[in-house]
Amino acid sequence: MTEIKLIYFAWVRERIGLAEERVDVPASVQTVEELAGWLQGRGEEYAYAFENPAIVRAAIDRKHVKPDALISGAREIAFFPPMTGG
Amino acid sequence: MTEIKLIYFAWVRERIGLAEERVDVPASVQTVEELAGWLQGRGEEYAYAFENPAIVRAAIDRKHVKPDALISGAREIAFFPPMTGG
Amino acid sequence: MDARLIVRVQAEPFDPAAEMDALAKLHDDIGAVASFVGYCRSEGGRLAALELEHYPGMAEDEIERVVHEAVTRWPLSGVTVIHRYGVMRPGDGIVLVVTASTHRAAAFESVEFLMDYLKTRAPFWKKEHRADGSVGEWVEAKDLDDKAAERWQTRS
Amino acid sequence: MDARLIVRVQAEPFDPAAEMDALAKLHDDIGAVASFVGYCRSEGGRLAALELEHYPGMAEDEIERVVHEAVTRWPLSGVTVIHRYGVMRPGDGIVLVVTASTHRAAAFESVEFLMDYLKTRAPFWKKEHRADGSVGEWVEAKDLDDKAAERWQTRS
Repeated sequence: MTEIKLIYFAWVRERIGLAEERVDVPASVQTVEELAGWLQGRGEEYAYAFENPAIVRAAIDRKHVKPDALISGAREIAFFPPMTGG
Repeated sequence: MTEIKLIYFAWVRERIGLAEERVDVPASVQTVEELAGWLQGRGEEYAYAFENPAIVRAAIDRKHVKPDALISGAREIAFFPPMTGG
Repeated sequence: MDARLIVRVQAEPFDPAAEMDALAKLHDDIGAVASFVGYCRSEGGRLAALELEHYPGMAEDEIERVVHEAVTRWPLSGVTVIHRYGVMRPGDGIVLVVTASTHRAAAFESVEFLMDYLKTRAPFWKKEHRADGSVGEWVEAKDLDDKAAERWQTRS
Repeated sequence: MDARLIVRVQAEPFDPAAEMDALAKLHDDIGAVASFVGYCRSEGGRLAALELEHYPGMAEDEIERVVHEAVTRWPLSGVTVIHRYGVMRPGDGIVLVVTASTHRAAAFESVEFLMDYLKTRAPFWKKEHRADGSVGEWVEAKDLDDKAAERWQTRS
């Protein structure tokens, strides 16, 4: 188990009902995609937030990453919808 | 013979030594190109201004025209170098 | 390349004139200053406001990365990018991009590049506040924006 | 299309901020204001000034023609073009183009189009005044500018 800080933004945050949390992630969860899948199983808020996992984006330590990025060593992982700034 | 107002700008003006003038143009001169050729024969200042007639641009009544534009009916014909505004 | 680079993520309004002036006056060989300001729209009276959420820290980092990318691509003397967060009313400026260069093509292209990349990479999200007082939707990302950003990848 | 179109040919300096503000505030659905300011450069200290000669009457007409062309090509709410004549010192603004639209692509592209066309069609000529006090040359037109203007002819 590794403790990781998770942060959520926009409707991901609203659906989960939390802006951030610290979770203990099992060692079997190695990629961002696997982490999203594992979070889906934590309750219906999470299932709702990740109901279409392909559109949820992620950042590790404040850098955009792809679904297959390894989470090992991450201090902070963020999940959010596609960005709409500018 | 038709009297036409001619205006010159930039180095065309400097070479001819005049900002504008009214000239009587023989009826045989029908296009802008012919007018430039006819002006070339009016003295060495004109020959100098039109030494490379392909680069001198013209406007009839304040609209850009091509060398083969007819001068008939023109109130004001301008000659000038390629523009360098902006 | 000693370009003057300014990136700010702030709640406060910005002053496009002051930012453009600062870049125009950097030195005597600035020939071109191009700018873009993106504003909050009412969408025909439908919206009362837009609320911009952002990822503090990452927003600045990501914009800085894009700005550095721009100065490696174009000969720029200065770049200023300001992106606001919080509640914007129609007519409020949300984002400002200004670039200065000796040549106009560099100024034009870099502003467009920066805007395209900000739209798709900077961690900001817009939520609508409807004029009728009801809670609005999160603005959906446009495929168009991704396409606009992608075109820069085939160049250079 | 009831766009607000302003064309001015003047000796006096212009105020980019005021012109941009005026367009930004036209209505509640302006989403994008793009601008370009062209400045007099010293060219590494070689020049003391640029003197801009123009063809009064035709300069205004020609810019207006180009502005009308722009509003037929893009959905613009406002266009402001100001071109100065007379003696400019390094750092002085020579030309200002601002466009406002609901959408950013229209604002960007129209400013670029207007600048490309102004460079090649507006009857202005620049003469150099050298820093050493000697009489300079008339600036030569660049092939590059013609090419920039030509690219718009293959579109639309």
